[in-house]
Amino acid sequence: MTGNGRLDAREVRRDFPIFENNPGLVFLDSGASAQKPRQVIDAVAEFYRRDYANIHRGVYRLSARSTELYEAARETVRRFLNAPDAREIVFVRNATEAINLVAAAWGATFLRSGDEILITELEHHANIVPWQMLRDRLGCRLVVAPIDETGGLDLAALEARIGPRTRLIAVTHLANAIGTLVPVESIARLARKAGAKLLVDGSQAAPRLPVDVQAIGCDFYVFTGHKTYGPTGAGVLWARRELLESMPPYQTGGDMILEVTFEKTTFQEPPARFEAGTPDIAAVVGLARALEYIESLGRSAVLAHEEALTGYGVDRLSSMPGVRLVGAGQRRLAILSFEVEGIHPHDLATVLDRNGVAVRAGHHCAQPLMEKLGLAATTRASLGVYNDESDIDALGAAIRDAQRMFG
Amino acid sequence: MTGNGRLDAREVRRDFPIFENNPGLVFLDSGASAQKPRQVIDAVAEFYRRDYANIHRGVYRLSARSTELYEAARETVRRFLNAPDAREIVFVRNATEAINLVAAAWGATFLRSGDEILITELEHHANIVPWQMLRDRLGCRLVVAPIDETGGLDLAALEARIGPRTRLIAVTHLANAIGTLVPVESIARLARKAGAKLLVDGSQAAPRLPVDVQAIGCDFYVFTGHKTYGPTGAGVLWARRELLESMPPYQTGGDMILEVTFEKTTFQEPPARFEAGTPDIAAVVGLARALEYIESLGRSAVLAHEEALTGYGVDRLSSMPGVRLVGAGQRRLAILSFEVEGIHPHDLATVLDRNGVAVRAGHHCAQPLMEKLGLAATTRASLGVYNDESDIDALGAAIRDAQRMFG
Amino acid sequence: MDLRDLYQDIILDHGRHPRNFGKLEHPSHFAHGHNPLCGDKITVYLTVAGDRIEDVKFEGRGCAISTASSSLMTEVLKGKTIADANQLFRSFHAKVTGGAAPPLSEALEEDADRLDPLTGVKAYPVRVKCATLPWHAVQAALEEGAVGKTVKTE
Amino acid sequence: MDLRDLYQDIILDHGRHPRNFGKLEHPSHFAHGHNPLCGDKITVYLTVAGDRIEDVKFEGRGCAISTASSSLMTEVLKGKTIADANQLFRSFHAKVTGGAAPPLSEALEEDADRLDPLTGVKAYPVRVKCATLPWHAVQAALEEGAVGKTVKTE
Ligand SMILES: Cc1ncc(COP(=O)(O)O)c(C=O)c1O
Ligand SMILES: Cc1ncc(COP(=O)(O)O)c(C=O)c1O
Repeated sequence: MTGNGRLDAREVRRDFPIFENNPGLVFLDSGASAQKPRQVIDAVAEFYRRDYANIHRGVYRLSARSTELYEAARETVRRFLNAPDAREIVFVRNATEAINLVAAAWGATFLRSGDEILITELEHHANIVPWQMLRDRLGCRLVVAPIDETGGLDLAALEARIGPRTRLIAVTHLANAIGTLVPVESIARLARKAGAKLLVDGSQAAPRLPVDVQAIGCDFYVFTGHKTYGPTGAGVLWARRELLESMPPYQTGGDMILEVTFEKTTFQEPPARFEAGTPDIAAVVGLARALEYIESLGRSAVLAHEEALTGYGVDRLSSMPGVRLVGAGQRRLAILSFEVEGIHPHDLATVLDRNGVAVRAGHHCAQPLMEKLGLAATTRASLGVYNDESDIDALGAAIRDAQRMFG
Repeated sequence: MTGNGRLDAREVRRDFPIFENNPGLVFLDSGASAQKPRQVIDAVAEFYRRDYANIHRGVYRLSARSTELYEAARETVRRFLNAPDAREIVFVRNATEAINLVAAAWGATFLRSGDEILITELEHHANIVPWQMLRDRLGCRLVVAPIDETGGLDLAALEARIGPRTRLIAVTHLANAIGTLVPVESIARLARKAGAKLLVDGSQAAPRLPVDVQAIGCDFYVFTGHKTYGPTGAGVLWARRELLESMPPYQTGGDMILEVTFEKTTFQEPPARFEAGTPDIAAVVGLARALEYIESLGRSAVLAHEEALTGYGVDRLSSMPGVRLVGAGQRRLAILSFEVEGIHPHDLATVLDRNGVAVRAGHHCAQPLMEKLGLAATTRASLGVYNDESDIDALGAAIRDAQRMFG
Repeated sequence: MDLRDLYQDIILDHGRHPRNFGKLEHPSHFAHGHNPLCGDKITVYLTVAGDRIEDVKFEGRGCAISTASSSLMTEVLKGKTIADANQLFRSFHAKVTGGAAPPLSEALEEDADRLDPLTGVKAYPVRVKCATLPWHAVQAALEEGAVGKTVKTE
Repeated sequence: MDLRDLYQDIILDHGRHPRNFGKLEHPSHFAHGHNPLCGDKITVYLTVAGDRIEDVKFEGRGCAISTASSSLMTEVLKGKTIADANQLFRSFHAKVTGGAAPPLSEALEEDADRLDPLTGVKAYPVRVKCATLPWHAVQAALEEGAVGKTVKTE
């Protein structure tokens, strides 16, 4: 950490072997997936080298050790989210699975024809399509709260769309396509008033903001480990205990049952009820290590760092002729979506890549939002703990290079 | 490989760091999960260190490389199963998820009230409970083919249970609880004759037998990577292309869509249609390396090795007073389930563990089978490529130790 | 860690020859205990008069640890008040899990000491459930009366 | 690998000023091409008389590569027979994917050469789809006639 409460990204970068192995790499695609610190890579490898065995059902010490590490990860996630109880943490593959699980196990059980699910125009496909499927299956309505003209969520318009049949509000905490920070605490108050449940998609927020599910006041919170510097294969569903207890299983098989006969099966309590089969033990162990890594940097330092860098990026890109930043309302974090006049995002990304700058070009799995903004695709730079001003400068220089070529 | 076409387990063991880090470990629980060779551990770590980025949607080279490795793994699995087409390989978390996917996407679409699903008494919970859930949802019938008194599958009895409403036969290739090898080729012929589809649960078979889905003649084949010396988090569903094409998506979200509007979503072709969200990229890359590792040992050498060792184990345990081996029919492979008179399996496993011998004690996620056999629990030793006669001898000695203590 | 710290002679003895093994014909309270990990199932029966446990028996199959724990438990619980039983459970639970032991009335100390041979399980975390299973069943029985609840240790 | 091998002047020129851009009012065949990766959508229109492509146009938005490829494609396809178009597609496809090039009639060699500036994409595997999108759309159009199928490159 540097004097002003920010990270020393040059120092941080040393923890990430990808940079050593790809000299000159300017990685600005952490919004798609973050790189992994050696602490995480090594934790996974060492786990396999020293402690690996299948969990939960083994009497022998290796299995007990493996089980302990897996269950300790639940406590780490609990602390990371400030959840009341580690038994409220369900390990899944990714945010997509977490939302599918809620749709199938909670939604299909408690929603009825005519009930309403309220989402926003800012959502990632993962927080749209599962609700559409549920709508089509149950005859629910899918109601969409709009953004305002600045790219912020229109809270008044959202409130106006809450009605007596609103049973669930599902919103992103931080919009992956354009970087809008959503006031989830205010939405939680509205949801409570309306007697609706609130699901927050924290995929982009969890790696960047100190998250406190109790302070937010939501009912479900999901995030995806590979964006929090953890391995692929581990995501998290947090839900209030009484909700989890009221939900039937999602996938079924070993490990989540109490007793099986050919006639009838009884299921375990949560969280085991929702973790059928052999889980991704190593990814969960690695995820815990990744969250500890973020904690070791300091969560407010991470936020301060990304806020400062976001500001620098906004200034830098706004000052470039021919570059138009897509608005993100009052508070933007870590994600800069932009267009460059006369250059297709796909061509731009290719030129940037040849300059060592990795960004994303496309619809960012948020086609309805792009449609609303009248864009087919944008170029998106997104930040991680290893980025600093020099990366933004490299981005600017590479854009100029593209402008020269296509100018 | 030694002269007689078998493996040199002492040599093989050097590939598995767990043994170096746990001196004296006699690991006889590969049926629950196999240990990982350093080739796999290193492949995963190196992937994160050199080539990691999210796949499919990135224009930049890192993402292209990551995507290439992921898609190359599909081809490796295709070869491993001798499937006709790599696009028939769907990556899932584990065997449990593969079966749940088939039940939800194929079963719920094509089965009707009154249709019959035929399973056997040998099945793991993962190949029972999803069909029960489907039965309860659709009003199907779940028909169970029995074992004979030797622990083998009674093929005539299975044939007798096939009727005009039999739509799916779902059988294990190798029974995890007692080691029975099932004649899946014969069952495939019966299924074809009856116009039923055949799903084979290859979780225990894939790490041990050369598998050829075309020679078997099945319609679905599933296995779980962590038992094939691969990382946790990667399992495989293979299905005939026309079946996959006829199936609606299972989970929904990013990566599996073609186009999303709030009104309507269209989906990708298989296999992408069934891989929603960011997959467990690293585990898939590691799985491919694990399958290559098995291939490098030689698949017939692996089989010969485990067959010989199974024979040795059967002889050794059968000759011990007070030890009763649970029958596995005509052909047993790699799994030895047994009881020791007067010693509860749980106590036995604890004593064995203190002698360095890791085995499983319990119902092995096959409660209906245990019920049929009149057993609450057994002790199970299961083999891997790193085991040899000395491990069986250590098991025998540890059993004698327990007998002395409890005698 | 010597295995004989876990399997002390008294444990092996109670495991082989459990005391108070069998059914009470007309229990005022009973409950089933189930450890899904190993398939063990026991049932505890109690006759409670006023606030006193007049009789207690158990039956079912289990490993040496759970059988010995059931057997020793029935020995110490017979004649105790429900409040005493709760105290003994808390003290036992703390000892086998390594938690902080709550203060115990002096009168119960001797009974608590009789359970000490079971504390060897502390070093075998997966086996702790075997030792606590009968106690959880008694708790469930006292809560539910003669309804027959099932508790699980997993 | 120099970027200018991909973005040669002729590509940049056709990307900025595509030829045969626009709609045919009464096409005998047309189809949409869609690259979901980048959201690009183009439509190709053909007027086929007998087995000969009398006219061909395209419209839609796309990156420089797909626009230039569409533009160059329309130039070479105009006046060709369907059999020639298929030959040219196979040859082009082989060149940009690095596959084995099928033999080409001598008469078509000059046309095939005119597409060579696009072969720079071979070094950019994710961009190959951009170059082949219009060709896939033409194939779809010729199969479907004036029905308007959509092909996807992903
Ligand atoms: C025969 C069989 N089927 C299915 C499974 C389930 O595998 P997983 O837990 O990896 O889904 C197992 C292993 O536990 C098994 O042995
Ligand atoms: C806001 C948001 N939600 C959900 C997801 C889906 O995450 P995953 O693909 O890991 O399930 C993403 C990332 O792609 C995201 O940015």
